[in-house]
Amino acid sequence: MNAVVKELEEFRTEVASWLQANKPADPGFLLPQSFMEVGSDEQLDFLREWQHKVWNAGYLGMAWPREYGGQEVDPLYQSIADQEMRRQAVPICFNVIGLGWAGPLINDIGTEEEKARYLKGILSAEDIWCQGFSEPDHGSDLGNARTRAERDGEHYRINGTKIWTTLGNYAKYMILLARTNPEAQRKYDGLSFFLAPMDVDGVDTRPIRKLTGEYGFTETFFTDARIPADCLMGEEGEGWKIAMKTLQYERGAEAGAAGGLAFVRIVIDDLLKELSTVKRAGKALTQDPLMRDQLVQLIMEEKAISLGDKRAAIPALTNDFPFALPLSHKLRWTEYTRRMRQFAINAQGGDGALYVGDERARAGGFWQRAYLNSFSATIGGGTSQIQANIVAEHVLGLPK
Amino acid sequence: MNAVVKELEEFRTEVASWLQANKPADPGFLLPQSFMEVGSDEQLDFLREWQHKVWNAGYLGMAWPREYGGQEVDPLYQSIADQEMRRQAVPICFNVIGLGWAGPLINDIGTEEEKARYLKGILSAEDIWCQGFSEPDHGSDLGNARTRAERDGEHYRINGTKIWTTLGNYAKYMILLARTNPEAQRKYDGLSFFLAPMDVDGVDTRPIRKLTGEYGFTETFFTDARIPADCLMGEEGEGWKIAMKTLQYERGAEAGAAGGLAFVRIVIDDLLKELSTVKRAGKALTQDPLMRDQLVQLIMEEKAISLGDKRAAIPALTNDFPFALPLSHKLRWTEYTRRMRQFAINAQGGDGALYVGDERARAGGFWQRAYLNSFSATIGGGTSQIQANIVAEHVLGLPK
Amino acid sequence: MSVLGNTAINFDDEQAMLLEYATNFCDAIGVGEIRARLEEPQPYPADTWQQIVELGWPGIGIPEELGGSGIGISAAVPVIESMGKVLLGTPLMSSLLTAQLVLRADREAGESLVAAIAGGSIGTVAALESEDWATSAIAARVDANGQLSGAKRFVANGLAAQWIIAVVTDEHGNLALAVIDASGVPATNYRELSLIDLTQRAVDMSLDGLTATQVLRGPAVEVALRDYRLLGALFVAADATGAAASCLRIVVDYLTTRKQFDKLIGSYQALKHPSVEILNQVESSRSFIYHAATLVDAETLDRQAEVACRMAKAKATDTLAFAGDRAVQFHGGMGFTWDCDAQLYIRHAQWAQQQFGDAQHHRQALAPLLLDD
Amino acid sequence: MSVLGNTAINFDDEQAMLLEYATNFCDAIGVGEIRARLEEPQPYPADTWQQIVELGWPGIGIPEELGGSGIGISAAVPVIESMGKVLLGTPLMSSLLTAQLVLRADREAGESLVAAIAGGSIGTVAALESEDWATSAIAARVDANGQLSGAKRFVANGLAAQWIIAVVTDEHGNLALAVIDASGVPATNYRELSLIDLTQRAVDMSLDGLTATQVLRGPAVEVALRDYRLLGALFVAADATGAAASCLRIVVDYLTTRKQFDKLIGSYQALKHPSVEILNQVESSRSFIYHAATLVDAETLDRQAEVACRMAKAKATDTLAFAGDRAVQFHGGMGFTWDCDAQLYIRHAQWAQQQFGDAQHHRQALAPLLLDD
Repeated sequence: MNAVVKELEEFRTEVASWLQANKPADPGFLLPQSFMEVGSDEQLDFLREWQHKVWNAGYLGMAWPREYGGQEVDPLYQSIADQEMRRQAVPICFNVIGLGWAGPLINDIGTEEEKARYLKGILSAEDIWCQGFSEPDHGSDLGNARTRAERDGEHYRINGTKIWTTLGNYAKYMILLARTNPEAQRKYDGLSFFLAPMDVDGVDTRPIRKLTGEYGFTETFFTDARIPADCLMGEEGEGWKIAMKTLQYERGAEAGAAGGLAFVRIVIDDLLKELSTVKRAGKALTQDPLMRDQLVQLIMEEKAISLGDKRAAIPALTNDFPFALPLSHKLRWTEYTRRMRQFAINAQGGDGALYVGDERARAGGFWQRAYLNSFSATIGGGTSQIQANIVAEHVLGLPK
Repeated sequence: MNAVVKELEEFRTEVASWLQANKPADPGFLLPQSFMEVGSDEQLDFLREWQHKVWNAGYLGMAWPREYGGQEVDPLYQSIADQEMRRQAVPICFNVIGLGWAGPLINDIGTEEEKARYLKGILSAEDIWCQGFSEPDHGSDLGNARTRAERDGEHYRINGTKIWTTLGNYAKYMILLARTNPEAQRKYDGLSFFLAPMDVDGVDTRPIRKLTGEYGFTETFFTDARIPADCLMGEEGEGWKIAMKTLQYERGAEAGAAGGLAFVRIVIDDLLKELSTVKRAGKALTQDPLMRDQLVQLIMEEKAISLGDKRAAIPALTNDFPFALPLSHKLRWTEYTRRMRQFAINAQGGDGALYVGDERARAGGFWQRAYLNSFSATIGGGTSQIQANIVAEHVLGLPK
Repeated sequence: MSVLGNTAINFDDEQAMLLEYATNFCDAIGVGEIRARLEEPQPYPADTWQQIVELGWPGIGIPEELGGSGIGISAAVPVIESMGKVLLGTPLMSSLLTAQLVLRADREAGESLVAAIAGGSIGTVAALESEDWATSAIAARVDANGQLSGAKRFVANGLAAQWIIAVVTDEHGNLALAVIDASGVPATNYRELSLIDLTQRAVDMSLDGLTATQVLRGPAVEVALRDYRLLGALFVAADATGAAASCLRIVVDYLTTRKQFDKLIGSYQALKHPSVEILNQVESSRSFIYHAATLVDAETLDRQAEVACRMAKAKATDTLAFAGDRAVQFHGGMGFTWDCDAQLYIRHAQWAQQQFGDAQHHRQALAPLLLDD
Repeated sequence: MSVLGNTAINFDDEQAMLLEYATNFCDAIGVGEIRARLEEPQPYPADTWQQIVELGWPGIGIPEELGGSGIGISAAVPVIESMGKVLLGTPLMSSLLTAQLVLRADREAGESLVAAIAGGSIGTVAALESEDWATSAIAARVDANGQLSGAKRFVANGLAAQWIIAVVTDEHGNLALAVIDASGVPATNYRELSLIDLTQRAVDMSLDGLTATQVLRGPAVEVALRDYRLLGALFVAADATGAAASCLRIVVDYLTTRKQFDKLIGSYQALKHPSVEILNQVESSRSFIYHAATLVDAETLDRQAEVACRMAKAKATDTLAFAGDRAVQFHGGMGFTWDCDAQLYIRHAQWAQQQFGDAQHHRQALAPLLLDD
């Protein structure tokens, strides 16, 4: 084993034991399955404390510069820390728009001043960030954003409405996509990108209740809200380009994200564990031949996706359609997840009709809530229908 | 039981015993499963003789006028005769374009001269008819037909190509949709309808081999073919309207068709019978729990369609979407049929890989051939994809 | 004889009038009134039950001499389908099933109870003891003095019911039905459930310390329970068919009004064709429930009726599950909100799937009926 | 430990070169050459087998000292996948499996036979006796003198094979492998099959009157047969994956060139989205076959290798069946003709599904491996 590998393995052991020792106990209230579900103050306080603790221990933003709260080590360390957090199923690091979108962006193209002002607060969870891209009338159609930003001396005056603002009611800053030039020839060229403060007059948020019954998103209304002109990132008209840039950080620490878990990963092993105690016709459910066949199909589907992730790294085995595996991943994983969770409810028999809040609901209604939440992934970030178009056009070359 | 019902029941008994006595023996060669599969002279001769015999016995064209070969009785009699032919699985009455398209049309809107010239030959099977609607470049897009018909004194001069001409190489007449006015404002208004003879110079047919390996269709080429001007049906420019009219006769004898079986109906009972002798892992296939579940699903699907046919006749139970059942019938039945036949092959185990011509193929390769043939129904007469559009737009009112 | 068996659907003018009346009655209430009461103790308007009683619907399937309507139980199908359309979660289904169970188990002994139900008293059946609706094992007991013990789960409308019929085994180990007067049940015996479907109400219930006011016994109990389960399956199928039809309506409404990329989204085949699939499944479900309705008025349900009830349940609740799931998805971001009605249907679907056994369970029960001789 | 188990895919430069070479070799032949020979005795060009022998492919998985290539049997996967792409139905798969079966059953006794196969002699295995590929019962017999009796079905490339290994039971009732020299078999013992897939050849075969040149016995026979079946499943999966990828190509070609209603038909989501579904299934199949290839070079196949081979077969042949079916449908009228290549794939799919057990069979075998401890 060479020295680097050895050091990484030692690091893994170190993180693992730290997590073991510091993983918080069940707080007695519902914890979010993703950063899109923080709906109460107690949830927020809990998650803020946890993220702060992870950062303090040195396991968040590890590849970011030292002076801004990072440690300037190789992103591999962060990836290992993330893996261990997933393995031990610790709570999420909830400030995801900061950690995974705004932060890496500022690191990449921000000014020194911007870095100094924003980065450390993102990691420490002191400054919560939200995202202002989608608008009520143009769900999947970002290029059509209508929210206006008009230059007015040393300020921009913002008017319009954003929707699906995660943590909108808690956020200090928003990454905001707004139209500075409604007359631009290409609609994309009229958009600009702002690091906008939320605590100014004229910004109001209305919590959106989700189909789960929980909160976590807001609608955000701008009514002549004035934000300082230096909130503009890059130049006017570069908004679309910068917004698209934020999407690349999804690929994790290697791509610049600060790390931490953004959501609770639910896999087939969780399902099998849950169903091991369910009875059907007096026998173990997992002995029913039809159930077995469906479980085998689910296992195969999840395994195929895992294997695909491995194969994607082997050019000789991906030259048919080189972009097939990466571009179809979201579609495949989120649709699989939705079906797997739906199956998990059905398979519970009578218990499947229970919900969060029932003391006898299996795993506290985990699966029911997870199924309903699964639509945030099959709808958000481009619906499955749009994902299928993307794969058809960009992988298979089918016409628009 | 009232007199009419009694008479109908007696008629049913009469047909049934006639069929029993006259049903032809297995000729020792492959018989067509539909009129789209007559590919050899021996098949043609056999079917011609059978249709003639049925007509001679008085069980074909029963509702058509006496002077043209019919018997002028209520169409109910023909429906009963058709039901009995289906029940006893006798051979098809193969002259389907004559019996179910051209004939009823001529009966409906033809001149006395046309009736006298064409109708009896259709019933007796002396005159075989074919259909010239589709063209190679516009499969589903009939309104774009390009075959030209130019008036030239007492003739029309025809140029162009038709495809999917069933019985094209045997037919004496074609119902032909051709463009008489390429300048018409609406493309539909430029089309005219002809009862065209096939035995004129400049008409050539090329047999099309189907994916089953058999023949049954031709491509038909018109090169300055001259047909008498009185072949025009109705007026110039009425072609589209008349062509659409022919579609209504599909609904059977009550709608004007002459009757007889157009295709061999394959139902779930046939499948169950076939599979009753298949073994899997040493036991009866029909005892395998996964097979059983799939069979139950197929039975339910066929039963749902049957029940739908019954419910369609009860206005109080169809007022939600009154056209749902009739307009979706083709889509549902043909897609069900395709899947059921595919299942039938799979379920045979090793025998599923055999084909027509193998002495040990189950039922002579019936199911394999039937599966491949099923695409004639999911593609022909508007593909399933187009059928789904029709249902979406005309039943649910979704936009084009 | 074809494996399709009986394929009759009969629906006379009287039934057509009832369907029309029930549709109008439920539409007049509307989903909005239900939505406003999701988090209240009673998930439907205060006067609705009284109106239902005045319409005589709790008397469906009960002979006139017992205060019933004198019409067959099949009449419940159009009524329940109409209620399903607006997710009207009244105890009607529970009451009707209670009366059927008692009538079939021991008509004579059950007369006064059935008459009370026909008159509007709410009844329910406590049958299940675990999440396993496919088991036939019953652990709850009644002793020779009518003393009850054990626990029941998923008792529909348990808090609203005046009469609860608990399925128990008696001192000889035979199946029996214990009639419980709810007025004598301490509140602590109930535990109200948090259901995923907020239009429904149910409890878990301890029988310990309770005494039956009456115990119905005898060989008819087992057949009565079988019929109860089959009729329950049919009723939930009818409800789910109505709900799925409404769900399709809201999808179609959205697809014909919402634009994306400057086109009405209903013009995209990715939404259009699955909507046709929902339609076709709703149409199948509807055919199955009215076919079953055609066959269930006999004194005990025969094999064809059993096949029909099971097919109805197997098809209708899968249909609703598919419709609800697609309704959320096709509403995009809106679909992910509490305010979008799609959530009502997707939640109702999870509930409906679990009442009287899921689709797979009924298909497994159909297999021997259809495939073995 | 996750139920997903081992998820490794290893593919080194040598394997990559082999894949590239095999792809080019097969593409140079092309589907057109196969189509021209569908109704001839040999469904591939006259010199193809000799070229394959010169490339040393029949020696894959055979030790160098027996004249083999010395590389692991996993190398067959890229070769067979490439052949599947152009439906090249040579006896390579039969020969490779024959050698594997003999090597694993009794390497010492089988040496000369294996060496012959490595050198280009064609071998095949006669295992099945009925349509039921899931049974383990063997009725064919060998007596103490090597006299054979019984009948075998679906023997791949039976007429082309010089060596036929019949699976039999010996005079003690134990499984044994009878080696038959085809040069001594009367033509009347064979009956050539009419297969739905005209790119393949197979026979039914009577063993009556034949004498084994050699009989392999012993406890290793049973394990060898199990490995033979698993490797056979993997090879057919590799072939089906290649075929499905080609099938997707012809669909994409048609969708990007054919117009209907003045639009390229590939712009319709009704065709576009199912094409993506085919793609995703092909990608899964490919991941499974190369994952299995990563695990099969051990001396006997372990549990993880078994899981991998079965998953590969379960996925790949269903994928091809779906791709072939949709390819015919999406070609519209053209798809219904003999001249459209879609027919080649839909027919190949029916054949592939039945080789070494269908998808459901392998899922049923996977269930205990994955779900029971």
